[in-house]
Amino acid sequence: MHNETPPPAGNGSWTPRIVAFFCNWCTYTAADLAGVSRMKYAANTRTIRVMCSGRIDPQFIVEAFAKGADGVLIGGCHPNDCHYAEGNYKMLRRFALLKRLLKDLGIAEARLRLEWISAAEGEKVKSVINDMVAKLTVLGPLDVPGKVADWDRELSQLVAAADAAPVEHEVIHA
Amino acid sequence: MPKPKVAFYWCASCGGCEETVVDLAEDILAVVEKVDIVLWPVAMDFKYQDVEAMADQSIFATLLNGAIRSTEQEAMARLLRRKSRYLIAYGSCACTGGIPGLANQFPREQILQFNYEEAPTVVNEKKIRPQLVFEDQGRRPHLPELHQVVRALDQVVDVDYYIPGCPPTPKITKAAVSALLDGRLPPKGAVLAPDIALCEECPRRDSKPADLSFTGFKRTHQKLLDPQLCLLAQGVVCMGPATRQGCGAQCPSGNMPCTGCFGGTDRVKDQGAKMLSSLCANLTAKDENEIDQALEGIPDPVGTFYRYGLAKSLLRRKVDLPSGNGK
Amino acid sequence: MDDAAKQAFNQGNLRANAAYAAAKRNLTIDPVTRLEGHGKIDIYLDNQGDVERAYFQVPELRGFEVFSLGRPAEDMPQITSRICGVCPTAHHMAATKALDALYQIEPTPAGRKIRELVYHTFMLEDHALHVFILGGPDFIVGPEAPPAERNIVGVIGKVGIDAGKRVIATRRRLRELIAYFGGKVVHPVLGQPGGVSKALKKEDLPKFQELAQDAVGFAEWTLQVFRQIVLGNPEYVKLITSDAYTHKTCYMGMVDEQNRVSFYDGMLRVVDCEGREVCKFAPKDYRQYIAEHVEPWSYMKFTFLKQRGWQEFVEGPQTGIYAVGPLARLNAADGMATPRAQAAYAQFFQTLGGRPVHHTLANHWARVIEMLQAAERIVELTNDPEITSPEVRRIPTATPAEGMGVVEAPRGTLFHHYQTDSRGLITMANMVVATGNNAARIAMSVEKAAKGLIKGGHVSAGLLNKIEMAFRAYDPCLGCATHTLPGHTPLMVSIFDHHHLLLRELSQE
Amino acid sequence: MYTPKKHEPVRIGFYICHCGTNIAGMIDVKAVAKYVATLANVVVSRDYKYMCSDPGQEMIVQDIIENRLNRIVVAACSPLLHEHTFREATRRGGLNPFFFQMVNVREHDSWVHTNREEATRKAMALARAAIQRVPLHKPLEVKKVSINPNVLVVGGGIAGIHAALVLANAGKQVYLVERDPTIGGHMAKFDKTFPTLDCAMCVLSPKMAAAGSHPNITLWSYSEVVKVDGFVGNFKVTVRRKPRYVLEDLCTGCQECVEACIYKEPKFRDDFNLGLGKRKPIFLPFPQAIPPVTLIDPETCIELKTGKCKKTCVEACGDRKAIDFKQKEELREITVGTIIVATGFQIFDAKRTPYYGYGIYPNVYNSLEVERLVNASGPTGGEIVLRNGQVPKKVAIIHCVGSRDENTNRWCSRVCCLYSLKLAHLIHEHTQAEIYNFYIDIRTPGKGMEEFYCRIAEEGINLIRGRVADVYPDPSDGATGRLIVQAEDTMLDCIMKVPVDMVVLAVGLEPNPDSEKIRRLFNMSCSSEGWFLERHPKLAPVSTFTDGIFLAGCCQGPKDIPDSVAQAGAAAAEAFSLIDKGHIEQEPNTAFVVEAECSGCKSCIPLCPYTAISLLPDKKKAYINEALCKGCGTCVGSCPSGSIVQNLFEDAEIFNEIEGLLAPTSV
Repeated sequence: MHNETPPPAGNGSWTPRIVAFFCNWCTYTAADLAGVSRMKYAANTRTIRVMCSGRIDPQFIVEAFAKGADGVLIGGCHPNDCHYAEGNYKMLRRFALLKRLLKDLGIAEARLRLEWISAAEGEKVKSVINDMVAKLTVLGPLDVPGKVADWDRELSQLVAAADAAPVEHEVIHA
Repeated sequence: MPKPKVAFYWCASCGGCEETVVDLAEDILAVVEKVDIVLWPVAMDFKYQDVEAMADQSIFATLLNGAIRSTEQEAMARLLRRKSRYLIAYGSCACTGGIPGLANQFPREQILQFNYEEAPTVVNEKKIRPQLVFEDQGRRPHLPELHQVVRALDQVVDVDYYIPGCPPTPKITKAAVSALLDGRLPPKGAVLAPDIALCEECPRRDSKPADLSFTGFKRTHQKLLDPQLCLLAQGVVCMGPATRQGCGAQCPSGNMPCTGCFGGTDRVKDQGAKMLSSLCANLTAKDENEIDQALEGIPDPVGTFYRYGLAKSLLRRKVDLPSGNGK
Repeated sequence: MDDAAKQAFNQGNLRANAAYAAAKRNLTIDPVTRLEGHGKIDIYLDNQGDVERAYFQVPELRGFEVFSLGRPAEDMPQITSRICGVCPTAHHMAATKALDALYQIEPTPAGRKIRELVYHTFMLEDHALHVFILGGPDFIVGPEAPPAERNIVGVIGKVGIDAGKRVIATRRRLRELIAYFGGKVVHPVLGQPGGVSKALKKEDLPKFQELAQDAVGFAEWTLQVFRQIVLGNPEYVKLITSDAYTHKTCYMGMVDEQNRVSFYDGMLRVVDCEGREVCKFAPKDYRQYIAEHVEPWSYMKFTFLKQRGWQEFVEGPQTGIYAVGPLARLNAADGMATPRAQAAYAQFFQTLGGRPVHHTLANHWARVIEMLQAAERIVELTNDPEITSPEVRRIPTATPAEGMGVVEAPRGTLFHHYQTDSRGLITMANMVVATGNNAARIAMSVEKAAKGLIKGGHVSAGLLNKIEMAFRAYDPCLGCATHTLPGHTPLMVSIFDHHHLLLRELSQE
Repeated sequence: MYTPKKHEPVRIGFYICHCGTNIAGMIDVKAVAKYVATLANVVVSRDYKYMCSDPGQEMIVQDIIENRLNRIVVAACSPLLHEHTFREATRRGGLNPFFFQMVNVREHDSWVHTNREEATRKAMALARAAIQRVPLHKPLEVKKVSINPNVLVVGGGIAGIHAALVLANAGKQVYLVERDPTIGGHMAKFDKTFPTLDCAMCVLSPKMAAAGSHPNITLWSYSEVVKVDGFVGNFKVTVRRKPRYVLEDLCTGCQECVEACIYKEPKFRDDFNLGLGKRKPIFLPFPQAIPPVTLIDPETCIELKTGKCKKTCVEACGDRKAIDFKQKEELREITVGTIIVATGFQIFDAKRTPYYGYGIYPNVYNSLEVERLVNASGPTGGEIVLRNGQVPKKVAIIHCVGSRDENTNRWCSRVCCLYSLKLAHLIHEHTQAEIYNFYIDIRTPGKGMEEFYCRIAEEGINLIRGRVADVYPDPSDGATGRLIVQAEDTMLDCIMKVPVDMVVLAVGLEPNPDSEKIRRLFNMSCSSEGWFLERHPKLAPVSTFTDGIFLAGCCQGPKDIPDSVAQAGAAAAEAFSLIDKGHIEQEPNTAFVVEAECSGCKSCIPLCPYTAISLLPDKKKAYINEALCKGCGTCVGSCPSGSIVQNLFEDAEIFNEIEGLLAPTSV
């Protein structure tokens, strides 16, 4: 399989994977600042840049969980600081209901986090990510893909029964 | 040339889809003339063995409705897949899991426990449960096993086309069937209903103001609804904007909001998330408490946004439920 | 599905089918070999080859009560209608009445009348569906007729294409009326606590009044067809009254103040096999009167009279087993609520030897009589000036807690019972449905038919059909029964010899 | 321009930059390149020392040609830094520049992580996301928006004045908006300037006058910006002009009205002199004020308060009729293409360090007050006298008041040491007083500063290295108000108590109290201290994160006059280069509605802050006016039927990124 990365650190020891959606103007820039300032934080986030937190479609968040994220972090400009007037408020409102929805679907609130981080708050990028990693480490893996595979094992029962069947090979090759 | 063989079958469904086929009314006669119905449990006797003995692919098209909830349904779906050239998921349950899919928010055990032990009418001191194989003085009546997870048809077998709706309308059913019979075949995997949201065909569309934003939402029993005005404009959640058209806006014509049974458009991976996004973005509230208050009118987001689509949503199921595989 | 998954599924198919083929050859009783569907019967023979035991099984469960938890109560009429797409209006209406109780609110007069109009229309068209398309063909076309004809097409062959078209057209018009108010005919949306969502426009009334008249004509015509074809044929009457199709059990039905048959509202009345009133109670007290029994060999629960207790599948004066549905309603009532239907009612009992009638197959006749009452009520309602009032709904103000709603579904009494928190979110939902009420009697009917028909190991060709007739007469809605799939189901009968090895499997021949 | 045909296979070139050791030091770039080479559609996968160098870019160009690449992915620094560079390289290779995607493995990875293996794995995931995204990229054209040549300069201090003049001299129309009745800012209050000790006003007033009279400068003093809409090239700005009750174009600045005022003596607090002097209700802030126009203070003017004044001022003004008690505040809307923010600073309020006794003991002054005292045009005409009229014989100057202190401001204000030395010199010069400078460190960066320090030191100033702990009245003293300054001399390592007549507090500089308001107004960012944030400390020191808005002077951070002027010139040059180009290129990240898919549900229309979305009346479909769309994508994320597409940020592209980021780490 091509889509493989090396085994996690400490050979196989699990650490959370966080997908971060950062707005171009505040939080993404703050993360750049954290870099320029050589702050050190956990390597568990993978960032997707969007122009505004208003662009963040709840589908992206749910998809991130479905594809294996243990947490999703949304970073936008502080209230009233949105580069596009009110995109961040749009996200805040989606977040409010999405949190509830995900809770009803068994995803702990701590797994979805919204933070207002201005371009100047490199320090906050660091502390938020470290804190989130700590919390998710306590929560343990979410691993939706693994769960789905596990659920779908009940489907293969008929198939398993078939594996015992004498005609199996004929059929497979037929 | 022999008539093409057509089969109708049902899995975890309510039979409403069959009713729709019956509701083709006069047209049903035409359909009956054009095709040779080899399997239709609801309305016709049939020789099961014949179906099972048929050559693979010898059924031209099978319209299968209902979700897949048991080993028996799964096996039947596999059999019909094998026998049919075109397997068509018919109705919301087969397309997206339908209302039975809401069971994916609860563990199977809770369902069995309530039904056979806790329901107020049940008298069952011995806590008897239905057995997959019941030993009764050597007699061993069987029951199929219920799956832990409710599934849409294409989560079990490959599906060629989808006819959405709870139930689909006779109109789109007729259109789909005749398209198939005339060999006007859309690309595989197509949903046989217009790929535009409901609003476009809703008679109330023009009554929706262009600058509509929400201070909150009303539940349908809390408000007398105007029969002409856009339901969103009346502050009740209407799934129309996020729902594929084709029904002719039946529920709004009954003066109630759309609940989304036709599913999302092709461009949308998760109908519920999309509708949530649109509604929330248009709230007026700015601080978190105001926002929570405004959203009190949506006490059950899963039931509101995934009424028919939970099983096919991106998460499919409450993720912390057991798998039944010892996990 | 992504390609990998597709491939996996397709391979799964091939292997499953392989297993299936292999299993068939070995004639084992691997479940994969018995895919028949939604009702199945296992019959076990003793060493004389006579029937030792027959199991009537329902193989599925969807669990509506549980996945209704946490839903807003006002969504229940739409959610629970998906229990059954054949009688969605029954569930919709029971749920709506439960909402009235939950919010302690009376529908406006117009609201209630529109509900009744819709409900009686539904009663009529659903019965018509059964008479002409589902169970009826057994009689109209004939029990001995080849199965390929025992369906709507066969019916048309028998009564003529025009008559066939009349059936279809009338049903269509009746269902259009339901759709007018409900938006959709399958899974309507009109139900609201305190009334209905939509009023009847004055300009639309005439066409419904016309329909009402035609409906009465249609019901009477159906009654004639039935008299001609069925009662006109001594063979059929013998069949109906034959012992194989007769059980002495109790009967439950809804009655109005004068103990006349009522579909939408009233008290519940139970009579025993002698016709004596066992009890009469308000729906909200149902828990004191009925209870559900669980058998390990079916997902369907078996309802019985609580005071009499569960005493296995036995009939007779002491039995707690009762039936619901057309025959039960007629048995449990002192008469019909409308004149023409009342006349037919009288003739019914006169012909079959007085109340109560215990012949399961008499359900078909009772059903047609009920069609007539429904049609007559539709005329009354469409002539009621209040029916076009715009005041169709009240907004509830009370804090919800608990509510019951009961109606007579075409197949029998239907109970919906909810509890909610103060926001009106469901904390408990319980539904007892027609076929559940009938389940025990259906199981008995099936076993009795089997015992009556299988002798010395000789299994007659028409066996399955005969057994299935016993079963279809109830118009059993297994969809309702386990809140799973609707009935009118093809049966798979598996017969096992005294070694409990599969002797043969039968489906319709 | 070359764009791949529909069914042409995607051929991706991937490049990871070492950035010297900046990236390669923490990320195994070879391993990343090796891994990416195994991904679908990747034809070339290389690592290189400096991708942004000419050879690095040339490598991309050559690969595109030789390997028929049609997509480029570069993993290096932040896209905010070099995305443009590599898009250009992509273009030079003959591709549409938007067939490029950048991966940030420096700021977001190598610089912030410490575990090489984790950092490398993260780089692989980020790279994979880009590799899965880039095949979906579409050829796009950069949008050109013309620029309004007019400039708004906010703040009339030395920085604002200089910037305005630079642009005005280049023939640009400039609006110079100043909150106070006169321009000049803090500098106008100074007497001499270090290190040259030349007279501040001599340097400043010609520039003020020039700004006041320049044909290309519209000077609005006593005015404030209240609203800013629009974007670079086309800002709509609303300015509130407060009424001064004296009509600018009629007043000649003769000040006869001031003479004639019913109040014979000035008796109201004179803010320009920080309350050390008095003024009348009608006044000119100071003699060289620009505009040279008096104004009336409605709080103290009898006519404006009661309407019962003889209005001697009006008589005095006579035919000029410049006085107008009916004048109302006006809101003026202007359109400009660029904005220079030069709103300056405020001095530290010494009351926040009560142990120095400011506001408690009359003989404790802050440095700005002393600037006025030594100033010939100041309240005392340049005589340094205490509030009790005496001339001080011993003066203590305390450095770093409010600065370099956890409890107040942590930063060094850069100018205090030098102006303290300057004041030491001036006070000594005026009074022959004994001067004690208490300092923590003497900081003299900049041209001529160290020399200045040495010169002053030689003048016999007592320079004491030690932080003053306390200032309190001399117990042995009667009514003179003499004070004891107690400090630790860290050189002699002893506690010393110095009796003095006057204490001067060298207060630091801090952001304006309303800098938060101003920041919001112009949609800028603030550092945590409250100074306006430049886009990049080295590469874009006068730019902000909002295109077309630039910074000058102390609003960006403490500076001396030469630096403020230099920065003002830089800001003017930045604005000028935009204007001179005539247009700006905008990211083609606008959104559009797919008409065939839109249901006309109108949900998107209220979401757009730029009213770019409307409903086509005939077709009843939503339509986005590309000229108005700013590319936030909010409507895209909200369209319930997924019928709106954002260029560069299409749903499918982002879904692919997500999948790429999370592709299974084990199977």
